[in-house]
Amino acid sequence: MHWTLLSRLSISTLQIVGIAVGSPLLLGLMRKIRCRIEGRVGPPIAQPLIEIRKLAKRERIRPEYSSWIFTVAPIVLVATTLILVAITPIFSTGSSWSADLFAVVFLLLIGSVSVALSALDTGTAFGGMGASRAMTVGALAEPALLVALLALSVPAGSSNITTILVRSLYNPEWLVTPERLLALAAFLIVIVAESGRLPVDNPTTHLELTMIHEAMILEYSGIDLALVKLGESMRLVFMLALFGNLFIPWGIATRPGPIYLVIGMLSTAAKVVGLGTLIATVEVGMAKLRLFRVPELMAGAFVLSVLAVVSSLVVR
Amino acid sequence: MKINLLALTSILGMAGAIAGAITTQKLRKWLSSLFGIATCVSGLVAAIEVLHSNHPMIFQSNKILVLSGYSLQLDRFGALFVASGAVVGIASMIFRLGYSGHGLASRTASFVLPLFVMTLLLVPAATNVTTFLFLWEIMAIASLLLVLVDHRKRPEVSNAGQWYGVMTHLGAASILIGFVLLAIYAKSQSFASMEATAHHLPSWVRTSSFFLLLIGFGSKAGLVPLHVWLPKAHPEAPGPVSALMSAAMVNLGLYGVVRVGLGILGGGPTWWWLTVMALGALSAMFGSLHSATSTDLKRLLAYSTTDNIGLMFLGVGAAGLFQSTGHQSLALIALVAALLHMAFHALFKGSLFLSASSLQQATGSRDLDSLGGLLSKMPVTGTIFLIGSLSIAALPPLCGFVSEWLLLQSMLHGLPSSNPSLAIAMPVGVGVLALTGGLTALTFVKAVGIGILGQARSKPANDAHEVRPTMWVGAGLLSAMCFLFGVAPFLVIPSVINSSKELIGTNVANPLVGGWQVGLLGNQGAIEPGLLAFLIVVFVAIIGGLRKLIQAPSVRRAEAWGCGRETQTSRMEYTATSFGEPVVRVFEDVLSPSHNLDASQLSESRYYVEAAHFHTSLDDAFERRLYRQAAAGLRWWGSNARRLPNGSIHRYLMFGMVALVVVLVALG
Amino acid sequence: MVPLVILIAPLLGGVSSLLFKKDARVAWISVAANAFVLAASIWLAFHVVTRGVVSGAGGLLRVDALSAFMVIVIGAISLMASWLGISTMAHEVESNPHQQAHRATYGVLVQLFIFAMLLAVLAANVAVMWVAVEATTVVTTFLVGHHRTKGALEASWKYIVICSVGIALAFFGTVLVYLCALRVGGHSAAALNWTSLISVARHLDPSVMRLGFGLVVLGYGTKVGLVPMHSWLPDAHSQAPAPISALMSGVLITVAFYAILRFKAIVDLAVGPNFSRTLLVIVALLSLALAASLLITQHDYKRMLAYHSIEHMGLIALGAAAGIPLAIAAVLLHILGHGLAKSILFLASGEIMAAEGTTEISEVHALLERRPVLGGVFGVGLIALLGLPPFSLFSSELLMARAEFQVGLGWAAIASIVAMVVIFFAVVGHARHMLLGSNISNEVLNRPPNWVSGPLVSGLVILALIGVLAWPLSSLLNAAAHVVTT
Amino acid sequence: MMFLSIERITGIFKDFRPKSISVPFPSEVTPGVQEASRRNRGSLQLRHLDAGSCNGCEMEIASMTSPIYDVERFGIKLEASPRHCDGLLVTGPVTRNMSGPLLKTYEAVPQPRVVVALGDCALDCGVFKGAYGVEGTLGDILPVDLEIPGCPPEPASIITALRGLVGR
Amino acid sequence: MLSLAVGSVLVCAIIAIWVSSTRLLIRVLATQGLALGIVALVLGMHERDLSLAATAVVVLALKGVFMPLMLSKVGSRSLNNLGLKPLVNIPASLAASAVLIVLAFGSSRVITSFVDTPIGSLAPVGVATLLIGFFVLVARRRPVFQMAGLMLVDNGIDLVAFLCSAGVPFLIELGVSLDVLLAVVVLMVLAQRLATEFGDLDVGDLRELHD
Repeated sequence: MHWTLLSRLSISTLQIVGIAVGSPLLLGLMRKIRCRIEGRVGPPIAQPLIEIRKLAKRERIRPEYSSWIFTVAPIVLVATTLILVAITPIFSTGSSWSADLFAVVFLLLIGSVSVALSALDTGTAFGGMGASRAMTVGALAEPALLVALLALSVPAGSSNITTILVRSLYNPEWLVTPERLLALAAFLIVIVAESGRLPVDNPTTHLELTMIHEAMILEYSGIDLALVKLGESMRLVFMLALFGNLFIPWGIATRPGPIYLVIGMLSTAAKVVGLGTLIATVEVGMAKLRLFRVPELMAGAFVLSVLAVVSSLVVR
Repeated sequence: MKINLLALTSILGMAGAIAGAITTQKLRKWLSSLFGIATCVSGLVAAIEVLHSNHPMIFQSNKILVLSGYSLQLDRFGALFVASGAVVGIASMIFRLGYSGHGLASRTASFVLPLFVMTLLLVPAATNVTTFLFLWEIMAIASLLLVLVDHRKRPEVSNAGQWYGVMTHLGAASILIGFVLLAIYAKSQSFASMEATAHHLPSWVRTSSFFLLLIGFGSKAGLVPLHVWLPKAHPEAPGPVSALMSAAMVNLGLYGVVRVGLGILGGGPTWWWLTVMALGALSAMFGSLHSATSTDLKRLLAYSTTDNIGLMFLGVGAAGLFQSTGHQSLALIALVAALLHMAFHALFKGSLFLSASSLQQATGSRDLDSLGGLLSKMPVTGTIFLIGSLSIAALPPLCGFVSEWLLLQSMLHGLPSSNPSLAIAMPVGVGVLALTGGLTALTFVKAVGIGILGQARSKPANDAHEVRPTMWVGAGLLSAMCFLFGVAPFLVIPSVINSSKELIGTNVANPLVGGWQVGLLGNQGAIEPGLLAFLIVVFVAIIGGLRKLIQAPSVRRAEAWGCGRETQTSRMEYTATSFGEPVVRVFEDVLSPSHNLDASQLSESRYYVEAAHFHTSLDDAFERRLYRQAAAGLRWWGSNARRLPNGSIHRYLMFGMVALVVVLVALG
Repeated sequence: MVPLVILIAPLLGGVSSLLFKKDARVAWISVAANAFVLAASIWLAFHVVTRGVVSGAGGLLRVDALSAFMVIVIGAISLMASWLGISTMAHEVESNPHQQAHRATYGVLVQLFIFAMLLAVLAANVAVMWVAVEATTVVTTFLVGHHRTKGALEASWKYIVICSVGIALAFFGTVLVYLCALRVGGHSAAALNWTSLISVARHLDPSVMRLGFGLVVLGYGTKVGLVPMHSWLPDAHSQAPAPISALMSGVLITVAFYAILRFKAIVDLAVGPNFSRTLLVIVALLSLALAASLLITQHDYKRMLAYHSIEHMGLIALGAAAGIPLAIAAVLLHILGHGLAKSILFLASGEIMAAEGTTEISEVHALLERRPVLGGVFGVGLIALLGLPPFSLFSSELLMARAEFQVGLGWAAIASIVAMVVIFFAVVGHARHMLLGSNISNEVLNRPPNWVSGPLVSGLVILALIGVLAWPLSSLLNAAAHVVTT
Repeated sequence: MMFLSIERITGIFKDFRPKSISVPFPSEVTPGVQEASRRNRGSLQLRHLDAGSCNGCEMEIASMTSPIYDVERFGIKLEASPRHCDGLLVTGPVTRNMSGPLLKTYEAVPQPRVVVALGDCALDCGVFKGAYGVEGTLGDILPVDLEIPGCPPEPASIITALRGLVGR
Repeated sequence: MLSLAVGSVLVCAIIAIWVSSTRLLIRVLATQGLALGIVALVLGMHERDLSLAATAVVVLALKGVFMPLMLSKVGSRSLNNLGLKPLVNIPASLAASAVLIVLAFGSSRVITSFVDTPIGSLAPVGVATLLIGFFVLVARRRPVFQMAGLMLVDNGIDLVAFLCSAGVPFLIELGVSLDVLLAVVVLMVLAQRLATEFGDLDVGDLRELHD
């Protein structure tokens, strides 16, 4: 069961490529599903990829007073997301480079912070508004997220993702315990909030007063916009993949070998698609919450996760 | 002959003070700063020497301090605080060479500043009550005087000074009572004999002295609800002083609590530590909420100090809790995490305060809403500020990440035990840590985004220039260390473990992995900040390169999109107030903002408003509800007491007569 | 011989100012005389500590370590007060030429005052001491009323009436002690000598001694400024010329406390330490509570200093209540520290009053900017007086607290510390108003000459040095403490 | 390139037509602006701008995005930020008040950009011709790439015209 | 003889409360001083104590003659303003003095039982005089009365000293008397200044100095 450096590197590369290409497709798929439920035809699933391709060649515009932060932020967003993808076990546990659940949170935070800073760097009211709202929602989501992760790592006695996955593979009875379900529910809510989906944020809104995430990236154009969009979609897919693997660990490759890797890829893709479908379906029937109702949702998630931790101790 | 470095530190500090007091205006700034640096270097060397050996460093003299004796002994625990204070001291003193604040150039300030630095370094070495309190109070009075140096410019300074003075005196009184209580039972005022007798003390003595000392040290550390002075005094102090106070002095409050709680008293019952954790959690939440809503840059930093101190106390409380429930190695981890956070907080808060002072000096304001656009005008200072902000937001690969991660780990591993108090405390602790982490990210996105990004919000900010090199060298030193220790934490972690073992017990096995990794043995979770840093650099380079490849970097600079309106001025930018507004809304019950709307109607119709004035303010709830009430109560008492001596000699004589009758009746 | 010389020296200054009425420079003779007292007392202290007790004037005078210590305190503060007195008199003559005539009277009375205090601490006999303390009242009444304003007149009337009554009660107490001493077979003339009282102390009748000590505390407590007979103190201190306030607040009240200390040693032997402890704790806490309450909304800075004296006397009484050698050593150190700090503050406040023309706190502002030297001295003096290091009051307060805890008076110590925190709050608020802020009017002000600021600044430096350096003070303090403890 | 090949891979989904209420459009594209359709390659974001319209055209634009017409299926979207857009969709005569914002918005769009004049008023001011508040037609102020006549134009015809810009 | 003198000391004290005229008060004080002197004299002769006799002479001279004379100097300067009512009116004062006398007798048991001689058992009279003197200080408004109160206090203590221990040593007594004399002189000077400054005043109105 020893991973050579080469195999680990290649698995990481594969994950990067897979997620980078797959994530816009997942967004396309989710849009397609929504459209279908609404009775539309909807754009093709590859539409996000097409948009990114188009944007890559368009003109880049920088706001008058912005600094280098504005230029660097999209790169940082994509880079940190790619690092996450590279070091966490997504297709295979072989890609684990000290992948720690808590470290994941902080790495995700880099992306959020850089986008928020770039928004403020534009010097517009929209940017500030979006940054303020996004950071507030993020701050409120953080406790629920970390406590949920805490609950998930308690049974394994480790916050190392690989360890958690491997140990839960050997102890399938962990998977259906109530604390785990509670924690996962909280985690899912946080994913929805962090990736700017309904009911926290409406990714398709054009109304300035209700948008959170869109407001931050209003100034980006051309390849920068493409990078931001790519980064955001990769974040979503990464979180879904992490969630999927933690929820149903089976399928992930725990030993070297191309067959295992292919199984791992397919199973992860299936998990992500399944979750994406779920989210898209739920979103259609949902209205966006008022911004100041969001804390209630986050508090609910926090309570769920605390309950998860407490019940894990009670059950034992 | 081997020079005693503790004595040398004392002498250098005093020499600096004297040099600062008696030389000319030009010389004294240099002399006192250079002596200050020398003091710090000497203290740093001493600390490093102690950290790398098993022997404490001792300096004693009975010729100093009447009827008590002066006694210093630096052990490895204290050495950590000395080292961290010395680093901040060196940076601040270098910074001061370029700082042109008028007040800090005065004779008094030049006299007091080296003394302040010296006491910062010597307090952790004091080993008897008198020496400790002596140094502690000199530190207090020196810092008070330094806070006051700009009293001519702003009336708030003297107000801040009064708050600080009273709170620090309250704390000192509490410390005095607590220590004396222990000293009486030990029949000696030395810490060592207190430690030796502490286990045989009646529990009420242990408990009351612990809590008295907690109050005393907590007030210095800025622990809620004893923090009220901190967000007033730290901002009003001149730059280097606020850095020293916020990055080094508050740590000594932590030092005291740990020294007493885990060292002298050798741990205590669970509920002590639950209280410490609760106070830490309260401070962290309260501090982070207020810093998220502050618009004054230095006030924001000060509240964030309260926040971080809260996190450290959370860690210390966890350490005590683990120790009291028999989890020695977990206690070690938690303590290491807390101390690591202390050391790192010193670095990033020092760099933040110093660079914030540079911004203030360049623009003449510390109101976030009149800064802005400074990253391009002051690239070096701006970058230093940015690095500090990212560190404090615990972003990898900077140092704040390592310590916060370790703190989370210690709490995670405390959970599997079946102890119910742990089961409640740890998830709540993690929740608090997470919420404050999120709010800190928000706060510093605000500080950077509103403060140094975007369009300049005022004319002075628009005309700002980079500060003198000495200033950014001082601040940059610290932010470079933020980066260095963030990437290679193994440079400091062994020392922190050594120094924690001094208290937890030297025979406790080291549960942490070494090398480039930070983490727990046995695959229980580890991070590799060095690898992360490497990856970030590589990936940023790759993606940046790709972007260049795909598209020539022809960028059009254009006016930001303003919905097509005619002009777009800096007044239309999002302000710091509005940035924090969602937080205020969400936590309205905690923050209880006060709003005041004055609208005057047109005389023709009351449906048309002629002018409207809206004022909103966010006072410290503890200040308003606790301290102002207490002060009002005292004043009420004082003004009523004034009626007693009404000037009539008859009344005065009657007091005497009553007393005489009482004496005669009682004793006759 | 030396004690007598010390005693006589101040009188020379007085006589010379009587002889050369016209010449203002004659006051320097008094300064020199007082400097001589200080120097001689330091020599004497060395001598006493190393060689033992010195007697003089046919057994009327007796110098042990305690007396020697008190003489040092008196010498130091009278030196400073008479030095600054020259400046004060100059200010007064400047503002009111009629005062020229009173200059000589002033010079004589001050020196008489110092003489009486020296006599009180040097006397071998209780009754002689009483006579000396009463004499200080008589002499200082005119000094309090020196300004001849209505306020000064009022203050001096209150002062003499209240203090005379008080001191009469002390006499009553002395008489009762004398009764007891006679009964156990003392020779009538020598029965009131300290040495003989101490030697027979164990056989004195406890119940009469109790009553006697109660009256002594009440009586001398009046002069000390302890509640309930403290009321003269704020009035007198605020109305007297600054050097007189300095002398009264700096030494006179502690000389009276010296008397209580002496009696306490006897009473402790006669009835056990608990009695005096209880009594002193009661008056101490009352004094502290009163000082704290009245400082909160104080409006007059000289009265503020006066109430501060009541606070410190309360602290000293509490320290004395603890009674162990450590406590007494601390009390003596506190007497020295408080004396220096308080006299410096009163002298500085005199200069401030001369410059500003008011004693209202609300009318003085931005002193640090407008008058940096005076403001600085006043501020640093307050720091010292509030018990902050490096000044010696810090050490003595800490030691007293330790001693109080040691004998089980921890609760009282805590109460005193609480009072001190309240006082800190109050005084810092007042000081902030007086010292800080910016100069609105931009007036040009002249600084005090160096010969005026010099003694004040060096006094503060000495005070700091006393707080930091242990040697050689520790041995003197320990020796003095052992005089009145067993 | 890589993206093109991805398009082929996902081509298997092209025939997947859910049961929808959308009106079908012919699969062939009406010729539009060649250069733009090559550039945009199946994705077009437009910033809609009302330069002085009576809001009739707006009603039609709104129904264009409804499930019935579902313009999104051709990769055409209306965006809030001009930075994200490929061009402007302008309705109404250009009034004096809106000519400045119109130019600003045009400047805000990354180059190269298309300008679509929607409705008769945008083409020749319609009934507002000569009104005191009207500055002129869109063509007087900006180079117009695509004209969609009608008062108001039907959604289907708008979509048909826009498809020429996307090439789909 | 002795008890008569002692008694008259007390009676004088009570009368001092009673009177409201300055002249009468001074006479009463003189009488008391004389009575005190006589007490000392009788004791001195009885004990054949020369120093006590000398003390008696001093007391007679000072308290019986000199001090009243000085008081009268002050008293004559002040207008005999009867409109100035005492703080506590005369009947109440007398009742209070009765209470004080009882209190004095009750509380001096320690002294009497300690001295345990027939003469010593008269000591409570001294204490009573002291208390009454204090009462006069508290309850009377005019400067002269305050001086008188002070003297009453002093006389009371002296009386106790004479009765219990035949007085303090002569030298000391001399010093004490000198002090008291000086104090009275100072008081007199002050009272005169007060009179010139304020006229005939109530010392209780001196309230300019307070917090």
